[in-house]
Amino acid sequence: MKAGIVVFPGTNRERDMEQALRLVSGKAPTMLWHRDTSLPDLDLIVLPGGFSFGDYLRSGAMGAHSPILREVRAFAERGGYVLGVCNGFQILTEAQLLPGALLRNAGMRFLSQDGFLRVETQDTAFTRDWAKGDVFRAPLAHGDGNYTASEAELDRLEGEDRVAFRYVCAQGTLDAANRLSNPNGSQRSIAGILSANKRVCGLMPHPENLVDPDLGATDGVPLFSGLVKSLVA
Amino acid sequence: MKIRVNVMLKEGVLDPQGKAIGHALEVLGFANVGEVRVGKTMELEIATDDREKALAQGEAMARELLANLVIEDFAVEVVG
Amino acid sequence: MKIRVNVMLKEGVLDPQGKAIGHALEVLGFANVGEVRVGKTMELEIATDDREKALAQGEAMARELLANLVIEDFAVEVVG
Amino acid sequence: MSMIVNAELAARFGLSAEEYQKVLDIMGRVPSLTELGIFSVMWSEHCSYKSSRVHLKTLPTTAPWVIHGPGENAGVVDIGDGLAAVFKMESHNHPSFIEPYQGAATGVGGILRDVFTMGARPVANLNALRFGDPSLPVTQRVIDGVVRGIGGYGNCVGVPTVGGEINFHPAYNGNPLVNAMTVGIARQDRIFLSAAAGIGNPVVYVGSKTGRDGIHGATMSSAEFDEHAASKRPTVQVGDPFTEKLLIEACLELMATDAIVAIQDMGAAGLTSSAVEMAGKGGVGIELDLDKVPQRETGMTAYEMMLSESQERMLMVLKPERTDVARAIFEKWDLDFAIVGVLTDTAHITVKHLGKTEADIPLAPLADEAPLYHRPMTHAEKPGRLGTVADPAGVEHALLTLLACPDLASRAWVWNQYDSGVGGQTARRPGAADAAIVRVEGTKRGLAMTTDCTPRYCQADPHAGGAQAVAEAWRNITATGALPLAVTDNLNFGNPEKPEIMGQFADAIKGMGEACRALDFPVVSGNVSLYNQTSHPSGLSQPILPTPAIGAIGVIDDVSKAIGLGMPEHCELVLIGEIRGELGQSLWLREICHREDGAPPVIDLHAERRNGDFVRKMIGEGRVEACHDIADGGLLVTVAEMVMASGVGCHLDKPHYGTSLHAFYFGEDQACYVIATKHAAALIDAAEKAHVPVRHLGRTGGDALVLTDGMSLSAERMRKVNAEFFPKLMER
Ligand SMILES: Nc1ncnc2c1ncn2[C@@H]1O[C@H](COP(=O)(O)OP(=O)(O)O)[C@@H](O)[C@H]1O
Ligand SMILES: [Mg+2]
Repeated sequence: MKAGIVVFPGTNRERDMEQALRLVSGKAPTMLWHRDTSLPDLDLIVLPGGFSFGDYLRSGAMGAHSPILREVRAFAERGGYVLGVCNGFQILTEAQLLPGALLRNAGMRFLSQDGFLRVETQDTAFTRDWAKGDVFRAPLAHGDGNYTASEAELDRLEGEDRVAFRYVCAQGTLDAANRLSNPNGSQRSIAGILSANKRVCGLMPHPENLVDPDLGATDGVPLFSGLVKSLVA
Repeated sequence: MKIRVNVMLKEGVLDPQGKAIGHALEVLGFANVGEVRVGKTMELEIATDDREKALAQGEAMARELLANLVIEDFAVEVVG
Repeated sequence: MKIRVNVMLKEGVLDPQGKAIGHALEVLGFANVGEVRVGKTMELEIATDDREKALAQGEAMARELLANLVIEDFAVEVVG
Repeated sequence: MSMIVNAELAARFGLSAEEYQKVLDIMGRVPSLTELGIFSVMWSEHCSYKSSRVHLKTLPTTAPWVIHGPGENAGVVDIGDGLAAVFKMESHNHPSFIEPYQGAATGVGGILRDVFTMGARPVANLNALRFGDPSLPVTQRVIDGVVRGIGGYGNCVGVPTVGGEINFHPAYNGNPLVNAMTVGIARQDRIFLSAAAGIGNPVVYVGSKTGRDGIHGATMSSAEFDEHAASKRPTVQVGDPFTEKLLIEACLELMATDAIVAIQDMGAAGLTSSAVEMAGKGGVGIELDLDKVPQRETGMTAYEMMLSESQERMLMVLKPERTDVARAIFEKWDLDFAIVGVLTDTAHITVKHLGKTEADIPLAPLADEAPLYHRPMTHAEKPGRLGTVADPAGVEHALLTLLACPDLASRAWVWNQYDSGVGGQTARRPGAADAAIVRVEGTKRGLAMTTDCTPRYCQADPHAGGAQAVAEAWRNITATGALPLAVTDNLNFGNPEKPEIMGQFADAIKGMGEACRALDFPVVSGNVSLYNQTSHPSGLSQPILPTPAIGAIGVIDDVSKAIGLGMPEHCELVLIGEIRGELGQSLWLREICHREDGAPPVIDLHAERRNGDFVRKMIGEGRVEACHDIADGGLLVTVAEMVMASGVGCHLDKPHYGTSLHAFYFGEDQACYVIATKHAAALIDAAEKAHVPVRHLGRTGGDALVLTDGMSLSAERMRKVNAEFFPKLMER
């Protein structure tokens, strides 16, 4: 799997992502710069977490207007696989590669804690190594993760099976009105979504921070191992 | 010429910041406060003397960058 | 009655956000943009019909909570 | 204010009459305003350490693993594999009271720069915080702003905040403490220092533009705080973590080349102290052309530019032929880059602005003749040992009260606002172990880090308190299995012109020094913050509790072997160390009996060393499943914290140790650890052979903390009580 990681000024989880991709795929990803106007040959583009352009104005707004986003858009339109995590998810929504927007957390504070995600769909490159209904741990680290979209948009996402992950509590209970289950107040507890062709995925939590047994847990591995299986053709 | 671009969340989009401020004001004893909405104000110096041009440019900048039209509305005015 | 409280950083206080927005607009091709300053706008519904009272309350709320007077200035107006 | 230079203006700038006379002698004329500004900040307490230097000199600062001790921007120690840990702690107390968010945020920014200026990538932040009475609205405002500010800055720059400490006491009502610590990792062969060299080499300014921020911040932080603070209020410095992040990446990119001769961050007193220190250390002259300085505002004077404390700026001396390489890197990262001066052979600092020489000061006397005081001291009488105190409450009530009290309540509300995982190397997050652990990227090694100080002990007995702070830091690192390496300190005290404060200061340093020597734990960097004192309209002046905060690091060879608090089932609990039931100055005494008296616990550095070395050895041999030292709240709180961490309960044996039950459970005896082990017999045997006091304490299992007298508290119940304080206080 040839993966590229986009670095914007202010990106800060590119090394985490690089480490995870390397560990799971056995191959070092290529670092891409926000000003790049062409792409090397890639199977997967990752927009990692951080504070691109300081998260000033709105999280992800300025990143979405970077030169490289034109390339990412073209890549996605050609059917390429794109993963956006945290700030990367915010950028994908700002660039309208994914619907909706990420508002300030309902509690108005940055959230850095373990989140628990339930896998909502199985037949995608991003979720194939889980079973539908599986619950796994993934650290949250964001101030603006409160997913919002119009009711019509939300219905469409659900109707097209495009909700990838939902927040649940550690025991697996889904309760959108309860902060213990849905920490940032996202509508319908949505933590991650997919594009219509299921090849662009955005999620707020950080599976890339739970891949190394030496650091305590490997809950995040299936995201990457699934991609490797799908993309090592 | 200076313009001001005001960006507010659309009617119907939940405004957690506004809600939090409303609650805090109530705790402080301001009992008669109803809905609170929070937005951003941007003041931009534009090198032009033409009001219409400045407004049109403000509108273009808002559409392209300053506002996210999925969730926000905006208004542009000349302030100086 | 609805009031609007506008809160801006004081003259001379660094505005990192404004700086970043100015830079982004330049990259987007808006070459004639000078200084950009960013502030907050709050629209508050106040249960009173008295303009003066509404303004005075807006001022009080700004002093107590809405503005940080160490680094910010504010202005209150009635908008509806 | 009138800006005519005379003794009166000098006094307003914080220079005493004698100090001003010295300035006149050095200059041989009346200095210009800019020159007076330079003298006043360089001779401020903050920059010159004029009250503290004679005492700091007594601290041990060397060891075979110390690469750079005090005197550089941060301390540097060998951590193996050709790598070094670079770390320091620094205060931002006064700014954090005036504007808590920005004060704390810029505090984090400042200490980060001290670390990456030496060539290290920052890998962890910690913070030591002291707040006033939590029931006061002003305290809540300060907590809210400080916590948001630390998170706002650290989260954005992408350095995980992995640890720290928080205490409350009314003595901090008007003067909270915000001490921030950064740990970085560098290659030993790529450490950058600040001594300038090479006459004719260009002096380069990079980072943000200069504005009128925080002028005279250095002198302000050296002045006692009073109700006129508002009028002294300079323009508050606003931090820009985004620019700092770019500055980190750009500097590290440049540091991978061979372009840099010397580099220095612009901290307190900005351009003045960075230029003076670089030239002074290198024994060269420096000429600055202020017209070249990137400026954010128009019409700034030389005085304003030299004293500005605008954030996110660095000064470097480059090899002339490499300036283009450097410029390209900073342009890539959208940062200002300007050649603002040159090194000269004049041994003077010369400052030019708009065709005029605004300052021309000989550097040697500016440094050598800086004031140095042996301030008078008095030593308060130490409180006597506490006699027996009856138990008015019972064990269960006391335990629940302690778990809920501000000084012991869960800090999760705080650390959940700090990104503790960014970087992908965090092995033990806040709350998981006695010290935080961050893996050294690309290796199996981990760095353990902690900050510690118990101000109520220091108030009662500064000497014992200073030693205890060092011992506790050492113990916390030991409890994870790591080997403690070195210390940074942040000495927060009141007004040094008051003999009783100066006595506290000297005694605390004495205690620290003894502990550092006994534990092979040298001090490699630090910071002094004096004048932490609030004067009231009544004329009364309230100093803070003496607070010598200790930051420390250690190293563990295999990060997967590090030990935390959470214990599995089917373990035996073993107590290492001797419990005599020390209730003097304990939290039990304060929270249950509402008394703050008696002597603090005895510090036995020999026992400390022996017990700690034994515990570390047992962890290294794989005989330990969980470990937690005894500190605030005593044994029962220690055990309760272990139960809450894992959700696994335990039964404790019947105590029969010749002290009353409550003293046994809640005494804050030092040099003690609770260990969960699956090899109890072997461990107890090994301890006895090593003459380490050891007792069987109980066994793990179930989901409750159970005592033989029938008390049974579930992990859930204790967690609930423990978790309530911060959310209840802050989320109303
Ligand atoms: N209490 C202390 N103990 C040991 N070293 C100290 C102490 N206080 C300051 N130092 C050392 O003195 C030097 C100057 O400190 P400081 O002025 O705070 O540095 P900076 O200018 O980088 O902020 C540093 O090397 C620092 O580590
Ligand atoms: Mg420094």
